[in-house]
Amino acid sequence: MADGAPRKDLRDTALDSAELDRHLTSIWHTRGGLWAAVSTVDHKIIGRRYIITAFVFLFMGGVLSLLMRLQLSQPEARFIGPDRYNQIFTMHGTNMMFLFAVPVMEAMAVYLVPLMVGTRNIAFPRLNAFSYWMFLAGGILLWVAFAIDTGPDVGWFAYVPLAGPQYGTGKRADIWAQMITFTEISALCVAVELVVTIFKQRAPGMSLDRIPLFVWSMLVTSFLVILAMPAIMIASSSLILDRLVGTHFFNPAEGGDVLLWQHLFWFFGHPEVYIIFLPAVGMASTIVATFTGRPVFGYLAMVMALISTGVLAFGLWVHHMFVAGLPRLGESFFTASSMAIAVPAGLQIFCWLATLWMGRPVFKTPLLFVVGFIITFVVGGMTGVMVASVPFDTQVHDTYFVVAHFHYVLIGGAVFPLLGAIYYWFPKITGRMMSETLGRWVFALIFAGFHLTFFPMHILGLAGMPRRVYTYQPELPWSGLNMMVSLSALVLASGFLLFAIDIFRSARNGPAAGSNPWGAATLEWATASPPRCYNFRRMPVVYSGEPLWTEDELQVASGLRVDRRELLVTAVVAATPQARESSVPHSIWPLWAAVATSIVLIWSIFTPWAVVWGSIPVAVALTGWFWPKGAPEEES
Amino acid sequence: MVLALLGWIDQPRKFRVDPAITAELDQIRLMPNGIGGAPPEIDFALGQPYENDSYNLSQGKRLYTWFGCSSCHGDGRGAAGPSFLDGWWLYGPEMVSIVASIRDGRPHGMPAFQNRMTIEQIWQLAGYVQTIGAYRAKVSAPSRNDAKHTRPSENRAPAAIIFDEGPVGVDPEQGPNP
Amino acid sequence: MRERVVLDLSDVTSHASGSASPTWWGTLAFMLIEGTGFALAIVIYLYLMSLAPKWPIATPVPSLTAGTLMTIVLVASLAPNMLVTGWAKKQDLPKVRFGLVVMSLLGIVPLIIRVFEFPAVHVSWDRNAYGSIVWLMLGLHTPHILTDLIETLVLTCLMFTRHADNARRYGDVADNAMYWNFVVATWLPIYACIYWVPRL
Amino acid sequence: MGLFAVCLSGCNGTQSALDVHGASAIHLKHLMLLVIWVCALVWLTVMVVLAYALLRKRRVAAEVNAGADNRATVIVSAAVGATALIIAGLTVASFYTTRLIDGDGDAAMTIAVKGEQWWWRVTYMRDGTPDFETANEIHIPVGRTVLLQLESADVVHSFWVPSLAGKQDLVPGRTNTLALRAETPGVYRGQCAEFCGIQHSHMAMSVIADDAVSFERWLADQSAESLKPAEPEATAGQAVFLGKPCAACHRVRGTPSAGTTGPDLTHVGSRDTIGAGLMERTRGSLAAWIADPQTIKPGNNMPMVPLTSDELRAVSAYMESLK
Repeated sequence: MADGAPRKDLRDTALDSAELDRHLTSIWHTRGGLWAAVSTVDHKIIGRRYIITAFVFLFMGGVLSLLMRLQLSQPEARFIGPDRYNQIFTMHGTNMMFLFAVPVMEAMAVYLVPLMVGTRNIAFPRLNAFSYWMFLAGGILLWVAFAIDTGPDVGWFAYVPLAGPQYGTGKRADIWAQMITFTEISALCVAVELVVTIFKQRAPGMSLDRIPLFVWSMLVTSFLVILAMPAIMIASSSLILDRLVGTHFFNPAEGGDVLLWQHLFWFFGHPEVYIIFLPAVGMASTIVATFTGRPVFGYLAMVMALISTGVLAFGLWVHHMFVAGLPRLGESFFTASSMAIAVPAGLQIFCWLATLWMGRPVFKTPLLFVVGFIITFVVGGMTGVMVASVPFDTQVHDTYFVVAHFHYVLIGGAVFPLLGAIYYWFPKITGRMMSETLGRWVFALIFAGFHLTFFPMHILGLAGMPRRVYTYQPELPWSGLNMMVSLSALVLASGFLLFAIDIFRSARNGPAAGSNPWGAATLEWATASPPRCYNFRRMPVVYSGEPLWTEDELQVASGLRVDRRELLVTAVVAATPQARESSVPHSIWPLWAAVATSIVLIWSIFTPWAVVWGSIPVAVALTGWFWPKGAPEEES
Repeated sequence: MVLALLGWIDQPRKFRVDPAITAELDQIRLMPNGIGGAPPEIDFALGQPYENDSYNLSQGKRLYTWFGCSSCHGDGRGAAGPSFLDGWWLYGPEMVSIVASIRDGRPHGMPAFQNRMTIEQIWQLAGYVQTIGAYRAKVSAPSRNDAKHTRPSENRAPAAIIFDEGPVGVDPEQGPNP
Repeated sequence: MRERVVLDLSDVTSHASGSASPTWWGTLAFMLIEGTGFALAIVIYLYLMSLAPKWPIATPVPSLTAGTLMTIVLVASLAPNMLVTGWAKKQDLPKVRFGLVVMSLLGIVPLIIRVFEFPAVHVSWDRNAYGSIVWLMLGLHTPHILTDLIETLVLTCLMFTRHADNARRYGDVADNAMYWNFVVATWLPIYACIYWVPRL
Repeated sequence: MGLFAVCLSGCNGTQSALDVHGASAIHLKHLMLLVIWVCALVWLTVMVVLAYALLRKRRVAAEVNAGADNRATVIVSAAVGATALIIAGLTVASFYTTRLIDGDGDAAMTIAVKGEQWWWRVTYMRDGTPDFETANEIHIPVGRTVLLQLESADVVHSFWVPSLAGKQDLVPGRTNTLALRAETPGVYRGQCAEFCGIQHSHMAMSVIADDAVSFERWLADQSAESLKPAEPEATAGQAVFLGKPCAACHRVRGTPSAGTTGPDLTHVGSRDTIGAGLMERTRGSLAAWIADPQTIKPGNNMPMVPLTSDELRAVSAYMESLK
């Protein structure tokens, strides 16, 4: 604040735009240099980091899948041995679920939600910084372990006893379980931030029925995270305890139970699918609205569908255990509930169709991806209905049919909208447009490559090919289709490669975007691209769900202090102003806290005493984090 | 440092050991009294995998069950045969001695296993037996089995936990002197 | 986009307190996370119990003394805790200071009792699945007492510094007190589960 | 989807859920085809609507008007209702199939199947007590219901012979059952369907449905002790088998060998495959397997026993002679 520190309690009311920008920049700005970079709590910088890191993991996971396809392209191939192959498929699943899919969705929300609700930073910005460091540390732990041949080899759901103390030898399964802890901590932190941001920091006037659908979907997702992830925390902790200090949670000889693991895992694992899928639904809704030039048909129905999907998500976990030998009656209940989730899913599809029907679709790349999403996801939904039926599932469970099913749901249902969302929001994040020509190629390659790769897997599954096999014998009639799948995977991979090229090219040389290149309706487009460090010069006020379509000028509020980071806290339901709350300044302590926590978690793979001694630095770091340092933001 | 640590806890698993190497593993030189001796060079060249590698140790643990060791040695605390946990190693705690005991048998009831196990299996088993009795648990030591709990598992250094029980189950005929 | 000022916020308070404050909601969200964890631990307990032919497995039922004493102390601590909350709302610094010292002491006592609870369950964590889950439940709850104690101690120190007399600090004190209520509230079902369910 | 259905009908194989020869697999195939066709039809309808919604010609000023919105509300509600109805119908079909499969009550015989890393231990029961043990090949009488008692010795496995029935997990600490009934004689391949470790890929088994006469003959042959080797080479092989580590893990009834860790080899010469469905059983494959099991199936629990080439020839001759 060299250029004249603002006097205490200076308000934005009397300042003109240029002066206000100068004041706000001086207090919200993240300075250059490494120290400032690791201390920042700006949700845009952290969100961007999060997104990039998650995409790096996506590409690494993609390389693993190509390795698997290489090995499976021929029967009894010997490119990769069984031990390494088991690590590769476990890494692929674990990496994609825990280091890519969940984090990337939360990362998009970390970047976008504060902008979409019209506030200046996410709630608990330091927790946000901490969550990123934890995520990064977990990812590094997993990949370093894999690099030195200690990667987990028990599958991404690590069934005991294979992952248990007796059969999961070495530290491989411990690394898997502890990586879970890292990513769960980070996901839970982000979920809390998002819930509070959405509840308490919405622009005045943004009552519940004016919240953008993407924000709604992130709210439901965050609640799913909050309620589902404790299950996996408990499960992975008990697994580590079984392995390290000899507890008997999963030991049938001493009163434990093998299926307890499966219950706990899938009680988390099924909502996990919706944790990945619901944000994508929100992205699709946003893109559909923008590129048809009208609000999504059936706003209330869409919100209700999101919420009911979230609730039903907790009633389905047993359909992953239909062949484990549970009582038939219970299984029948889970068949019914699993089928029932098709209704809200169908409702959403119909609403999008109605929107497309009544609107005027503009076929830009983001919309292409959403159309591809609808085509693909409906197939995934149909196969979902199939595996929801107990008898049907007994034939396809744990086969390539299921592999095809969940790739249709996760790539078709989540990655397609995500790629559309990247094309859609890239101009906002970087201030530059991505290439429309390349975008069409990317879409074509990925869409065609995807279906050529994964559709044949349905047939392979029905033809009896179990999943997670590192090879198969030549006399089995699978080699032709497997070769086709492997070749198609190259097409899919080339699509992703082209996408990466487009990203790099556009980030450097893309044409300038302007603040609202698509003519979209939501608040993030009301500010500059990329947004300034303080997001909005003055806090926006909204009077409808599509503020940028209904008003010619941005309605704003004034009266906030400019000598400290101030934003607005509003009421949960009606979003009426409640307080001018201050947002915390940059701090290095979240990084130290993450380092200390990482040390405890990794150390405790080796000895339980790590928890005792390692907690001391964690306590010190947290105290340093919360102890006031005399900044104006720390006073009321 | 983390890299080094992780590299040390788990080497790539080798399932097939070259016959030339297994033949070398057979070349142990024992002192005339049968206690202690020099392990084969190849053991060092490989990085003592039968003592440090978690896969070999857990295979050893399976062999312990499969070859009925527990019928005389119990869960390691001995029965008809001596205990591995009480600090008394009748022929010393070195791998060579344990390998020799398993391979060639010992007086007072320990049978020779050379015609029942391959030499590689004997090394795996010996590594495991040595681990049961270790006073400081190896990082690569196996955890508990999915079975009845009779003593703390090897990765918790049962010898250190239950040493107070003293020498148990030693056949009086066997005595401390071989 | 041009801006038009339609709302003046100069008179809006500069610190939201109670349920208006984001911190309050954040604390609530973390309580929801941890509460789910406790609920799952109880579900695991009941699940394992339903599988076992006899419960507790091969051990006598836990002795009641330590656990019951724990419950009494925790429930009793709610009274001063409520007082602290009220004082914090009134921003009464001397009373808040006094209350925090009392709450710090009341945070240490349960930890001492907890030391006697582990032997009172008459089973070790590695004996069987019953022992494992009982230790897990006690082991999940203990860090909650501990973290709240540390938080209380830090806040106590803080309230004796120049940073003390500030609405934000009082808000922290109130949120900390709310968290202690949560620690007590979660103990009750765990207490019932560990000590009384095996007696049914 | 249409293409999908065409592919399905042409889908035949030794281990296919659509090339069915067992009672429950036949019911399952009916259900599967029903569900697949219904779903394909629904998908096609949605796609037609999508295509029309995207490509239809629009009037110049297509304002958002209340009339269109109301119409859309009715159509969307109807579509949701239809979805719910179809879902309900499929749920009922699913329950009905479950009942059909569970309907096969009284079983003619019980066979205990134990999943082990990475092979199947099969114990035939007579009057509730074990009669004899074999491995990886399960003979059953055609046209009769056989109850499999599924247990696991180590980790979770899953028993799956798609041509005969759906799969069932083998869970440590629990006993699951699976009823099999083959309608036509034949050899039906299956393999472990739940990831069970390093050699999950090579944990196959086959169910051989015999007519009544050959099944009884097979049963009698199997419960008998092994034959004394007739040829000198096989006799020499028996000596090697008994003198080397082989006998510590494998059992040949009628000899002193009593190992129970590995598969029972009393009648290994009568089996079609070795190594849990890995290779066709020939003298050559037996010799290759014994000589270097870790190259053929890395990580499995059979060690590489050093044998001279004469010993190897003799042992494989002995194995081959165990009809």
